[in-house]
Amino acid sequence: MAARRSRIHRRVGLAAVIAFALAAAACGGGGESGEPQAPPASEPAAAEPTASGGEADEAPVAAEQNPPDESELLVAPVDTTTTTAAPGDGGGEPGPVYGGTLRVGAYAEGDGLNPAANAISTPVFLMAGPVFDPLAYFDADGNWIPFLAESWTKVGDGSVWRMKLREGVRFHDGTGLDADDVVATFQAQLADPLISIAFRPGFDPDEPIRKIDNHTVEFVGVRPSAHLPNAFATQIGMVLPSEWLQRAAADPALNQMPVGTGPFMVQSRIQDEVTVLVRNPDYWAADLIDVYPDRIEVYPIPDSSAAAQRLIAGELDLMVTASTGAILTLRDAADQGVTTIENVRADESVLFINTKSPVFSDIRARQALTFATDQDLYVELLGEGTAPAAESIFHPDLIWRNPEVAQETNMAERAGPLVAEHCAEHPQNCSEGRINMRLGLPGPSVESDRARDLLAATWGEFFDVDTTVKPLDELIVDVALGNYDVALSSAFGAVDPDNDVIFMECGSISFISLNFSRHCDPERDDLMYEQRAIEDLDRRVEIWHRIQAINRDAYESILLTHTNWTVGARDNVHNVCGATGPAGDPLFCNNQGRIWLHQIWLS
Amino acid sequence: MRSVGVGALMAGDPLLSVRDLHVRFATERGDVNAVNGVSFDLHEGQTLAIVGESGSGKSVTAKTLMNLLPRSARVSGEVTYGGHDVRALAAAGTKHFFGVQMTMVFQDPMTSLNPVKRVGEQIAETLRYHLGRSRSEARSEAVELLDTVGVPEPARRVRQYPHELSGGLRQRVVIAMALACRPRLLIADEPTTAVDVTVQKHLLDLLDDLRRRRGMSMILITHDLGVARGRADDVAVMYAGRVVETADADTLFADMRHPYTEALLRSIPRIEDPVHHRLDPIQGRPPESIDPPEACAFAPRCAYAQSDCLNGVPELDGLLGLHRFACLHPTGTERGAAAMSANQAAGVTAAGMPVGGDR
Amino acid sequence: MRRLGFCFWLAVGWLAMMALVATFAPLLPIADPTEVAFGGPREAPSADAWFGTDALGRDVFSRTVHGARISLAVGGFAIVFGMVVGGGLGILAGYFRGRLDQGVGFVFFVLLSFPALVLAILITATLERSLLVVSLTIGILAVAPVGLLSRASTLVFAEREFVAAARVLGATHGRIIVRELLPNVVIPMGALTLLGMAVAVVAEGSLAFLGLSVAGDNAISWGKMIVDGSGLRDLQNAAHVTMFPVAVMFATVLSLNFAGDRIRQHFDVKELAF
Amino acid sequence: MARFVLRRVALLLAVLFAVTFLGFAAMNLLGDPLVNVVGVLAELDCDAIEAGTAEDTTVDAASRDCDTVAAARAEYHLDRAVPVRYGLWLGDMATGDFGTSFQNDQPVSQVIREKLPETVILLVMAQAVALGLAVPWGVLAAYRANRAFDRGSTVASFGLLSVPNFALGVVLLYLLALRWQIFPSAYESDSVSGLLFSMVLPALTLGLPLAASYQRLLRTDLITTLQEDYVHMARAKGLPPMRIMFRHALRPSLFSVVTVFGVSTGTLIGGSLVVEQIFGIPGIGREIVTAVIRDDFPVVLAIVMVVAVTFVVLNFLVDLLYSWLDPRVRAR
Repeated sequence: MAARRSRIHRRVGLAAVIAFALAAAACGGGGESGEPQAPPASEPAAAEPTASGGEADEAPVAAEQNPPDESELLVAPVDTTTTTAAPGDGGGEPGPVYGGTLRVGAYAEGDGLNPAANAISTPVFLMAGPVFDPLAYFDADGNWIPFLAESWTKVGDGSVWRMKLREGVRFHDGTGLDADDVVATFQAQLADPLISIAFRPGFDPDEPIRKIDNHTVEFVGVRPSAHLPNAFATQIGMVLPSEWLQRAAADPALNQMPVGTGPFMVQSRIQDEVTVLVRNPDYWAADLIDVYPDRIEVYPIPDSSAAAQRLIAGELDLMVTASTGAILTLRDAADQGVTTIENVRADESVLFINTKSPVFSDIRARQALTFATDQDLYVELLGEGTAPAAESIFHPDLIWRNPEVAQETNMAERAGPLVAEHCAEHPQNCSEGRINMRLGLPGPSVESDRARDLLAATWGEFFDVDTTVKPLDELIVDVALGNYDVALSSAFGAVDPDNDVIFMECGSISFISLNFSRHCDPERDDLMYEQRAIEDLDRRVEIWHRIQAINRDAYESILLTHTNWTVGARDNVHNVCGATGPAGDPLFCNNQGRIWLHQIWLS
Repeated sequence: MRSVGVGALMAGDPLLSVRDLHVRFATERGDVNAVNGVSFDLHEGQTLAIVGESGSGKSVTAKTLMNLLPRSARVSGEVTYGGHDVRALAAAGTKHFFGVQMTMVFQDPMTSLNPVKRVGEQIAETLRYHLGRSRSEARSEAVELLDTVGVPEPARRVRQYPHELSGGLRQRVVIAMALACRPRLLIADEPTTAVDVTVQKHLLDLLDDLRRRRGMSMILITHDLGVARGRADDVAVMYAGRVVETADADTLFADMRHPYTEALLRSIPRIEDPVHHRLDPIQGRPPESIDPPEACAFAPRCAYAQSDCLNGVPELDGLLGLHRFACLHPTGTERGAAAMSANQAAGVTAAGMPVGGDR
Repeated sequence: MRRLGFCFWLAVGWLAMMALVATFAPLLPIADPTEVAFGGPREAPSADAWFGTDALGRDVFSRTVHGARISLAVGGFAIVFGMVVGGGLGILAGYFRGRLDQGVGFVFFVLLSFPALVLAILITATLERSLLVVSLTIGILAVAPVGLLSRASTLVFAEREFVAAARVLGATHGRIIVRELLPNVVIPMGALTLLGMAVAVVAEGSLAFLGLSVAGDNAISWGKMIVDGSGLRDLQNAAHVTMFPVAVMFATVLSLNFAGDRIRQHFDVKELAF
Repeated sequence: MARFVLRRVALLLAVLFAVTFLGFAAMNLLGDPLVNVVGVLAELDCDAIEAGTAEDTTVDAASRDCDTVAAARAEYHLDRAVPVRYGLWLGDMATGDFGTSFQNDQPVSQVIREKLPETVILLVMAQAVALGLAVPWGVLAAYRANRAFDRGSTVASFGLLSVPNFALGVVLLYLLALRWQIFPSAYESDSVSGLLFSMVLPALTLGLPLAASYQRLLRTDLITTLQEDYVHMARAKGLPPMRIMFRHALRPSLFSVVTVFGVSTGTLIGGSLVVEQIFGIPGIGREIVTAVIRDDFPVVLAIVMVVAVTFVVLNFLVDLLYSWLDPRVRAR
């Protein structure tokens, strides 16, 4: 049938949208959840756009040689320092308890739960995650491990990766998992403009996937990559039965009740009210993975503060949020049996500056905007102690962080002369000595209004700001099309920074750009592709240090805060971060709010 | 509280006794003295007619007896029913007194029936509340009552709404409703004024008949002395909030003393009058009752008025229970005749009303 | 003629004060309402910030004062629009009767067939939300109620002798309407101005609360201030951010209603069918 | 009676016709309907793309976008003349085809089906609150007219009528949910009882001002009714005051309340937009606000239509309710 504007927007903005969006997004820029109107953001980080090969090797690629020390982490595991109380599995805890119903609060609802048709953003992941097993996932250190796959192996330089499936895996409908299902799911995802946007360009357009035998397939990329399986740690790695996919194509209503291989099955789902999952009695990995709850209920509650109140009142067991007010509410409830697991090492709130716009193609204007930005005030008044100031795209705790790079904000005194110079040369861009600019913000929400007012006030001396507030997905389309001079979004923060390349590479710049700043630096591209192809962690770290300096000097974006992803739980909720893979490896916890629910138990 | 009643009544004691009743209303322009020291007795089985023009205080008196005045009314005086202080009973919220011992029928049957309830319900309601009848008992009793008051097809009527009935029928329904609990005292406030002339007499006869058969007492309030004649045992004529003349009916009609009574009598059409007989309406209008002058209130309209009428309010003279009147120059007496002829000679009364000589 | 009473003048005094401060807000010796970090975030009321500060440390008092500008401007414009358009149509319908009357009456009836806020949403959904559009939208809501009133008054006066006399003297329709009817119809309409304005102010507040009122960086309105402070945590920790604008808005609407109701009684006009 | 009903039905149809036309006009005449339906795609030069002369600017094949545009033109009959389009659209609406939501590709009719129950529960509870409070309140005020209670309640109702819904909602939320923690602060759907309990505050927010306006009307009418002879008659019958109030005086005094019942439901629907927002209730009020913000025109239009048509029909039914309240009307 017909025309859906959003579909259009998505399609037009396509690329951008998703990739970005997805990742970035979940939190809509500074404010993030708590915006009732914003739709579930798409998510993705994972979708690794331009997977390419490096030298062939056996997988998994582990970073064993560089075990992260306490202050320098490879990735962003649970930040125990900000955990108000240790949940879960500490010593002296009673043993795990089977059964019971886990009630979870999600800050948004999704269109559906079909990973081949709907964006599986963080809140949707809470509903769909337990229904599926991914082909790969991250261990606690952030290295990928095979999950539904038995192995991932590089073929040649890494342009091709061979994946061998586990045998004996059954879907909820009783059919067995085989290579045909993987091929069908991957092709369905490629065919969906929304889902494929950020990863399709990385795969061979003619034959992106080929079946080798009943349990083996090969993925064919366009560039050597040492890290391709990262892409399959997200919704791209969720596999659906091929026969079901055909039915779902004919009947979109099935998107609400997908069939997977995971420990839980969808029992019922009422949009905007509740999604009920029940335990899969025939889980293929029952001997490998302890599944505790009998039933999971996920409630979409757009107002995170309200969800926090309900958690405190004991009406929810667990919730995920990135909203400042909700995080503070949860923290304050520590003495009422509420614990928080906070992660500030993932994505950032970023003001992207369109370097191709008439105003900001002049680096002096970009510098002036950066200097004039009162980041301290933003962090104090909008972060309120939950989200720390960002100096680069990496949190200081991470090994990738270049400690020498500092962002040049809060230097308003340096902005004046630059603005004057710009206006002297480009009077058409200015009025009354101020540069005219268009700002795009995600919203509407209380937070977006505050961000708007704060930015407009701090820039007001030098810039005349005309703000547009739009729902996040529409905003991202506009941003991808270059309709604003500056736009607030949330970005970066992939578990492996290789997945963030798409936001910076020249190849992402076109009519529709995933590179929102539209700044092309061939040197940076070379560096990014170099690190992609190699496994040498020292060299990769070196490269990323260099990229942070390049980014700063380009004044292509202003980083505001490191987003705080918080899981709040009641004290009878255990093992929130104790999930393990089929081989017994602890899984990465709180990946931009995504946690595994099926190994949580209630006392 | 059903003990409140007439069981305790001693022979010779009145059923209802009113002493020095005053009713005042506070209005924005000042106090209105609607009733000014009214006293009367009513004996068991008797009918008292209270007669007067509108505004004379007769309806207010009746409403006072029934405790129906708005809260703004200030009442003093004594009203006893079978020895009980009626106002105290009312203030105490005594159940089953009004409606069972004494009740009232209003002037306009159009408005005194609830338009949104079936007539049967309205009758049955009283029976159920006061006498504890079941729904079906009350209903069949309501049918009987309607039959008693002469409503044709009573079984059908009980299911009808008031607007479906004619005025005469409605008043019969009101009467049936009032009589449902066999009250000892019925106050009928202008019961026929609002109905068609042709049925007035039927209604009055009905009331009289029922009173007789049930041994009820009745206060019949009317502006029409003719209505009182033949139906009332005693008559009290009210003017400007006072009783100006009272006597048993025979005495009063035979030997009236107050010029107002006389004027009232003349103003009624009589069946034996010729068709084009000219009635004598009472000249002038009833007095304003705010800050009345210390004078005979009727003086400005009275053909007998002399200067002494303007100095002080005449007392109601005479023995209680006998013929009493409040007039300095009563009609049918020498003083009256003298006053009249003096005024006729002057062509004007002491209060300034012109008097024609051709009377 | 009843006396209007002390409370009436109290209400009028409040309204006059609001109108004055709204008009001269930029000239008043108060903080810049957009100045972020005027104080710390969510500070309680003090001598420096009478109503305390909001989440961005802005002076709530100054913002409340400036917030009156949009509320009153929209309210005032809307009711004037309603009177000009609705009043005009009502007079024409009441004077000419016939087809015109039926047509206009039907239009009014249809307008009243939408719940007010829903009609406003339908309009704001399709147009940019500028000050003019929002004012017009709310003004359109006022057309039918005001129009019905002016039609009713016109019907009464059109029967009077002075109109008949004017007609006999050969006055044109236009002249009769302007010279004879208008002055008479304006009185009852005028008596309802304040009541209508109260409705308009609330309507604007509701739209602002929903984020559908005047957009723009400098748009401070009471509805927006109230929604800004109404998150659960904000309410719990800094209720003053919300409660002061609520109180001022309440006092203003109450004054409009009260004074309006008194004036309505004074001129003995029936209530409006908003 | 039959004539009366017939005339009312004729008016009803005419108004429904006009109301739907207004909604249709808003979508088709204010701005380009194609833009309303497909947004930026409307700018695609599909003829040129088909002819191969335009640059393919979308990541996806622009021809697919052109298919979308063509489908939209067909679905909303955009190639037809305006009056024909209106007729076809009306036919679609009448058969329950409200188009498809931009937000999640669901049929709008399904969106409405899912959201309507919460709103209806809210409205019913609000009316229940309003009537439940207004009747005893109005009766007490009228019973003791002009006494202290009455004077106090006049002030109180005047005040309540001057509080905007959203302000009252925030104040009640603050006092009853946060300060004293009597009611939950947000919508709950875990159980029916929880749902109803969480709807109490929203219902109070909507119902209190309405109770005040009902109370004022009822009080005035009751005071008038209490002067009626049949009330005196009832007193003369010795019935106790409260029985008279409720059995005799109340029903004939409800006319004004019933008259505004229909209109007030419109006010409530408007208020529910705000209240659903404050308390996070997933009803059509919140849906329409979200839809407006997201320019989801089919949803906006459909909800406006459903609400307006319901409102018109409701007022029509209220007219008929008179005849129950006053048997005299039946005779006419």
